[in-house]
Amino acid sequence: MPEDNVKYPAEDQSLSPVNRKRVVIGPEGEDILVDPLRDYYCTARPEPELPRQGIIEKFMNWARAESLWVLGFGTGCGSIEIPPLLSPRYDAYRFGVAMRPTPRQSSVIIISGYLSVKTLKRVIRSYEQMQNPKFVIALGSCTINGGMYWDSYNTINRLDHYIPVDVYIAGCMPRPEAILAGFNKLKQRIKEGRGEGANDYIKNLDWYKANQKKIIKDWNMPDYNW
Amino acid sequence: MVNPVFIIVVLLGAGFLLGLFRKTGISLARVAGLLALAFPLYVSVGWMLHFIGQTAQPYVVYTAGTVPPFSINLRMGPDEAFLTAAINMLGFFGFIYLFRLFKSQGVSTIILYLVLFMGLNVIVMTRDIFNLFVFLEIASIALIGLVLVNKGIDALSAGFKYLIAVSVISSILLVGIGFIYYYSGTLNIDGFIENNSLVMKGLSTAVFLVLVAVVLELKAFPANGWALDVYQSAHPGISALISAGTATASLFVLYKLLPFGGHLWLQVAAVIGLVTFVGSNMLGIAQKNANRLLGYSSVGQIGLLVAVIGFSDDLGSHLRMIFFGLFISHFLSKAGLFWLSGMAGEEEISKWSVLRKKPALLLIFGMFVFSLIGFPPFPSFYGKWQLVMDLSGNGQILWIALILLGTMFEGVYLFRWLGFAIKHEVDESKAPDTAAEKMIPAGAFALLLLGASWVSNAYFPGAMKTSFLPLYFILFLFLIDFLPLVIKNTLSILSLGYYGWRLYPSIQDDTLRLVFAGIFLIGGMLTLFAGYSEKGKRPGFYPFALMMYAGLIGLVEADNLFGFFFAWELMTMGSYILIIRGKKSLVHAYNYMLFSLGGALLILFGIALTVAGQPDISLSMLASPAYPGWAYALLAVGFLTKTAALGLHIWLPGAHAEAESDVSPMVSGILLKAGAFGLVILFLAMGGGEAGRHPLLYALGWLGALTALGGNLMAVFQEDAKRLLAYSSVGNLGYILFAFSFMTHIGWLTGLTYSINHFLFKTLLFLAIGGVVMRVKTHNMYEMGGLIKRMPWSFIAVLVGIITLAGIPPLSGFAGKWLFYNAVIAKGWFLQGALVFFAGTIAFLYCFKLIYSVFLGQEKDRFRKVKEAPVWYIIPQFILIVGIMIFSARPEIVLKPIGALLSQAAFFPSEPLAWENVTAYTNLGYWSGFNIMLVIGAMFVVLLGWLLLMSRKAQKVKQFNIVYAGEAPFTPETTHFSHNMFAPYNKALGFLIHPVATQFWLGVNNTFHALAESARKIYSGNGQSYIIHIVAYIVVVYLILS
Amino acid sequence: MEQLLDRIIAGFEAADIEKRKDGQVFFTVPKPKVLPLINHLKMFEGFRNLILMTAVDWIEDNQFQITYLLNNPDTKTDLGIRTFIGRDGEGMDSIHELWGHAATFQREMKEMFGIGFPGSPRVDEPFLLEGWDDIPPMRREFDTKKYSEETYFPRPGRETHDPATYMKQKLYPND
Amino acid sequence: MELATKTGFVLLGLFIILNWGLIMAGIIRKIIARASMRRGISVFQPYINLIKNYSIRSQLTHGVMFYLGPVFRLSGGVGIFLFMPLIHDSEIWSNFSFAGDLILIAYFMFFGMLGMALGAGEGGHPYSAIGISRGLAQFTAIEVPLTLAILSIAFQYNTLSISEIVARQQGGILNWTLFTNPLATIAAMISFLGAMGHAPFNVVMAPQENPIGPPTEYHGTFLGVLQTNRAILHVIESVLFMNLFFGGASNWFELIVKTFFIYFWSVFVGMVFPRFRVDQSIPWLLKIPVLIGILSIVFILL
Repeated sequence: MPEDNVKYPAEDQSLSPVNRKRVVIGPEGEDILVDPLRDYYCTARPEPELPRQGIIEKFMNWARAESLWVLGFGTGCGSIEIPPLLSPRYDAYRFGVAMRPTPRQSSVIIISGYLSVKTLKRVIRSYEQMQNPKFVIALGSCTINGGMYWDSYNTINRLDHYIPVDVYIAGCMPRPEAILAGFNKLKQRIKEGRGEGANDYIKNLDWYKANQKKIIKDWNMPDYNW
Repeated sequence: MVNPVFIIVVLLGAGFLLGLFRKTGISLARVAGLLALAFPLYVSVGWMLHFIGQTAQPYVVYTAGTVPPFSINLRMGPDEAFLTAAINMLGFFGFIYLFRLFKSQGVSTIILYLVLFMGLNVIVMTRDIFNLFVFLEIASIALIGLVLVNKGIDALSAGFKYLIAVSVISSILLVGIGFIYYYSGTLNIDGFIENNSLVMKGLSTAVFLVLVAVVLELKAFPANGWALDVYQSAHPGISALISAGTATASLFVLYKLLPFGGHLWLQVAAVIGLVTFVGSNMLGIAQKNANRLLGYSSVGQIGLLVAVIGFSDDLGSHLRMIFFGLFISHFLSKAGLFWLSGMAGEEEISKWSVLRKKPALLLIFGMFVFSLIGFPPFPSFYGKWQLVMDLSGNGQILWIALILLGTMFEGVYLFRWLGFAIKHEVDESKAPDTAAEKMIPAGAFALLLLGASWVSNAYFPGAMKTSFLPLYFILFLFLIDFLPLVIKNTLSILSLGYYGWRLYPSIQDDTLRLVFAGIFLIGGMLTLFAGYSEKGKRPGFYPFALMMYAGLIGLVEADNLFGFFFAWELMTMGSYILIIRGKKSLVHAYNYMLFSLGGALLILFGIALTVAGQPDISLSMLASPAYPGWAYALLAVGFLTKTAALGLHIWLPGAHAEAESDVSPMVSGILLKAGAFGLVILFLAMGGGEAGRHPLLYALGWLGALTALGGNLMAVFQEDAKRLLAYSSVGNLGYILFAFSFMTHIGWLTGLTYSINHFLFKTLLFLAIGGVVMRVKTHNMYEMGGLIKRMPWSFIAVLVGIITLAGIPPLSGFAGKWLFYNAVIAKGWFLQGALVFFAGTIAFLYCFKLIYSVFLGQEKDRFRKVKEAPVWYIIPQFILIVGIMIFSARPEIVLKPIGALLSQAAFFPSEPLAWENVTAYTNLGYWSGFNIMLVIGAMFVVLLGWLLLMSRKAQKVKQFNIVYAGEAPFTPETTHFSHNMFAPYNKALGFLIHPVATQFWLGVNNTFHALAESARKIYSGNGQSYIIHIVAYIVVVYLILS
Repeated sequence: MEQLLDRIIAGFEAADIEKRKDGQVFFTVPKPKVLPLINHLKMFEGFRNLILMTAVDWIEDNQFQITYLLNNPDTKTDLGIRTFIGRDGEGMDSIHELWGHAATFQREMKEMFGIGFPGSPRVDEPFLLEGWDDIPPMRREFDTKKYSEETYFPRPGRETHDPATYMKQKLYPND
Repeated sequence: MELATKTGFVLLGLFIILNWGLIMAGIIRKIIARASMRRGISVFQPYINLIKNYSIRSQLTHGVMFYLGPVFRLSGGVGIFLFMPLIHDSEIWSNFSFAGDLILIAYFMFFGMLGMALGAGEGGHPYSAIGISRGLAQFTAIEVPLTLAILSIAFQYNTLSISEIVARQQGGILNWTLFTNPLATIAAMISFLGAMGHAPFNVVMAPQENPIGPPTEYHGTFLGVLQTNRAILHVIESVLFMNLFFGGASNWFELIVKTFFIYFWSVFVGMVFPRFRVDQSIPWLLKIPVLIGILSIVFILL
């Protein structure tokens, strides 16, 4: 950050310098107040995108289920089980599963193992940046009840308090076969029209946000990351 | 008519009387002196008017009541009248200038002054050589007395050196006179000139001694160190007298005595004069001291005049006209410049920026400088033109080259100086001395200069007449410069419109000229429109803007080569001043001027080689030049300096980028077309058919292709938005050059389409970017970003501009590309064509960089509140967009008549491009701008509708709502990918744009400066070595002659 | 090695010497001698490499142990230098001037134990924990299980067994 | 009426091309999978992906240009289709090729690229801009051998009209440009590798280095539009090369077979070779392929 010609008002000392309100000097010498959290980010509150009815929604759900694009984001030790999934031995492609490098284009996020508070923040960002409908697969006992880190000062115990989870796959760690089974379970759920986690999240946004903010003490991002 | 002998009587008498009444008080003495000087002025001007317009016999005064050789006779002919009038004018105004000095110096100085002018008058008038010698001595001694007015060791030693040198020269002269008397028995000039054939043998020594003494008196290079020291250390008012006054008298002495030496000595004078002109000006380029610089310039100019006298056999009846043009410019300007030097009170040329505090002084200074170099409408322009034409008529090509070289050197230091005065930072504590007694002479001489210009235009031969109407309007704009901007701007726009309306009937059948006139006039009006958004009065802008446009239109209007060159120089002058107005333009404008001057001199050379002294100077002469190869090559290179071909391009980026926001489109979108028009005129004259396979064209084709590649590649790596556009202009002019050098019908259509397109989109882009730059106050693209939300209209303009630039269908850029392909295949220049095509795809890179870095990407904090560009910028942009749309959809409106013209005028008789409704056919392919637009438009609308249907409720998000690997972007600056955007490209191809051209010109520059710097060391400041110079000079001249 | 140790014992009051294996020795020096010793080792004895710095909380003795592990790549020897400081706000001298990366270790210790290193760059910025507002979690008075239960919504129904007794019950239920 | 018929056939042609593009992508993916001993996706997976993307419920936009980017991109693809004659000697399958010739198509490719570049640019993502700068930089070099090849065959056939070029290649396999001007074909087919964005010229999209390059921010329907364009563009560019170098097609079956093999060429090379960096690929493209292109011109001139 270029520190010359930038002034910080006294308030907001708790925010990191990047997100703090500041006054910069414009080209005509005028003062411009910049509030990063308001000026850089969309502050709109999301609305639930309700499913259509009948056969159209069924058809769409079929397509969504048969084309699962997974965000390549490994949160914990479980992410080591993902690459074999795509190898010739397990070949997840045949189920329509593919990896995408950007949350915008992905419909599935896999929480692969323990989740520290710090990582949770990134998970929330990535999850909110995915488009409706989106699905969450939680891998391993750590995401279910904390697993071997159940009494850690820094690792969450229950993922479903922070983001809605569609499928839990138990184990420490689950093998690729188990993950494939989990994908098939997710497909089944979607085809049954039960993959509405994204809308659940938006409908219960306040509860989720309260849980998230309880453990993320330096909440320095907008309430919803579009 | 008053008898001229009263001049002597009055001056001498006044001197004596003042001596007698030394005690009556200095004030009275000064008035008396002024009155005494007014009298000879009155007399000589009276005689001059008497001789104008009639062939009266010279009036001869016989002293002592007898005829020569028994008495001294004075003659008052037309030449004498004119020269004494000039000298007495100088005497009068010089006296006014020194008015305050006289007060402190006392009466004796006034006496010296009067004696000096008496001496000068007699030197001009006398026909007796001994009398001449005596008055030369009198004038010299008086002058030394005046030099010593300046106290201090410098003046003292300079005066002493001057004294020694003059004594040595006079003793040689005296010996020569002795020989003359011994052999011819007369001291009367007319007498012994008549006799000299009889006693040829013995006289040769006499001739040699007398003439070499006179030449040395004229400060021949390099035996002139003594004079330079005087110029530098004397009071500027005195230096003015030396430079303008004594030099004038001495020149006339040479003129009087030269017939005596016969043809041989004419040649000697020419050689000596030109060596002095070139040598002295070359030494001047490293000089930083204003007075000494003027000294070099004086010596050089006098050298040129000596050479003109030396050429008198070749010039014949034009001699007086040429001499008048060159002499009067030198006389008025040099005296004026010395006076200005006294007013500026600064030795160092970089400190002359103090003149800026008095714009009138700056204006006068500029006039003097331009007149010295020989810019129109000043008399020296006419003189130099006629001199060069006549010399080429006599086959004196080498002399022309030397004259032009010397002029170039002179331009190097004079424009550096002018640039400093206009743009160098100014010392706030100082101010120029603008006392009335100093303003009056300088102002009077400036007015006289204008008058002389008018005289030159009015009385010079018929073909050299140009319409002064635009110049009067420009003068009018100078006079109303104090009015508010709105009035001046409106007047300027209206005048361009009026001129176009007046011009239209005469060129409506000549579509080629119509196209270029349209570019110049419509472009001019549109770009002037943007001027409404300027604040303040914008002093000095409109006269020069109009001067540039007058020049541009003059190019189109010109029907002879003189008019063309006149307009060319006018345009150069105006555009130089426009360019130097930019904040950081000092160096760039200087580069521009040097390249333009060089180009103009080459064009003059080319024209001279074309015309070669024939009376007919119409443009059609270009079709059959006297020296076809050289003339074409010189003209082509001259025009290429303006189109900034590779190697000659280094002035362009800085000049265009640093100019003001609305000047950039003028100089880039419009001014560059002048070079293109020049090439069109040249190529037209060369004709189709056989000349179309001229090897020059082949070379120009390659040059064009390389320019396109180099310009575009350099544009890719710019961070400065305007510099990027400027380099893009280099590249685009490369396309145009390439297309024109095809010399085929379709090649020319391509070239003209490119020219029109380049005008449309480059003016558009420069206006749009200029508007943005005005708001954000920076040129660096990486500092901008995300401005689309603040400046949507500018964004649309830039988008249209780059689509046209890149040649993407359906806009008109594609028309150029399509024609281009057809032309390349028809011509068979595949390799060059592929190179140009490669350049075209490279253009895509900088187009993207321009629009992305400025308008897209991340918005910066500093620019969150910038407003849209001023509406006066937006309006012309959208007019241009409409123009692009029309040209894209209906290109046949323009291209059909041009094609018809090219066929019918038998330039390129075959017409390979046929039109069927809206579709163009060649024997290779076809293209229909209208249909393409229709299809693409319909498709775009349908697809947009489809997407709107599918995602109609998209949430609008802000700049940091991007996926960033789970993180938040740090700041907009670190998230905007713009700086060094094409680094891998640089890694791959950056070696191609190694600044070879810049280094070459730097090398040339350094070489000449080093040469001048070391050659200057011969002027050691030591009086003895100066004497050795003089003696050595005499020996060398003698050895060469024998 | 022995001579080196002798020198260290003589010059820097090293005590409690513990040879772990070939070329690896741990010893304790009093706090004021730590910096001179490390300086000496780096400048004159060829211990150019700081492998790690870490701390141990001896809550019973009311002191922290800080360990520096230095390495001499030429002789392939490691020295573990221990020192003890008080638990209650007593800081330690920073060695970031000797090794830039020491600042990161010190930042971690500041965050995890609350040991101050005055002058160390960025020592107060969060390292692993973003926005931690409790007592530093590696101090042993911090009850991590209680904190976890209060904060992280423990899933009901979880059973916890002591591994020893549980396995004994499973394997030898009759004993 | 005539216009309506024309439009009808054009839309039908577009429909066929789109479907063939999607199926071809599936087949190629299947072949790749089998080559690496996998079962791979279903042949119809591209359809499913497309439907899925069009059925994403939420969208967001970074601004007008972001929104228009995919429209420009699809217009680019469809536009090339519109100006391309598909079947030799068939009035109804010649689309709107009366509006322009080969040069029009060569330049219309820029239309989509520009739109995509601007749209992705407004997304504000630095990776998008990095991808675009790489793509454009590489594209300049890719175009050079292609230009030389086009100049070569335009001079060879003395026409720039694609229909005319196809007509001149009729009458037996030996009349194809492939055999009459092999050097130009080689130069152009190397360009084709670059234009298709497979290895070794795929650093633009390189997912390992920067998430997917230009379309990083595109999702849902926007991505659907881009995928639609991709399907069309791959086929139609293959059609262009088929018309120029491989004798064109006299019926739809021939078109399908030929485009498959032409496209497969790029996939085949992509499977075998690793990836160039931009500063490696540009000098490479400007050396050997350009030399081949120049030789092809020399060859024709002789």
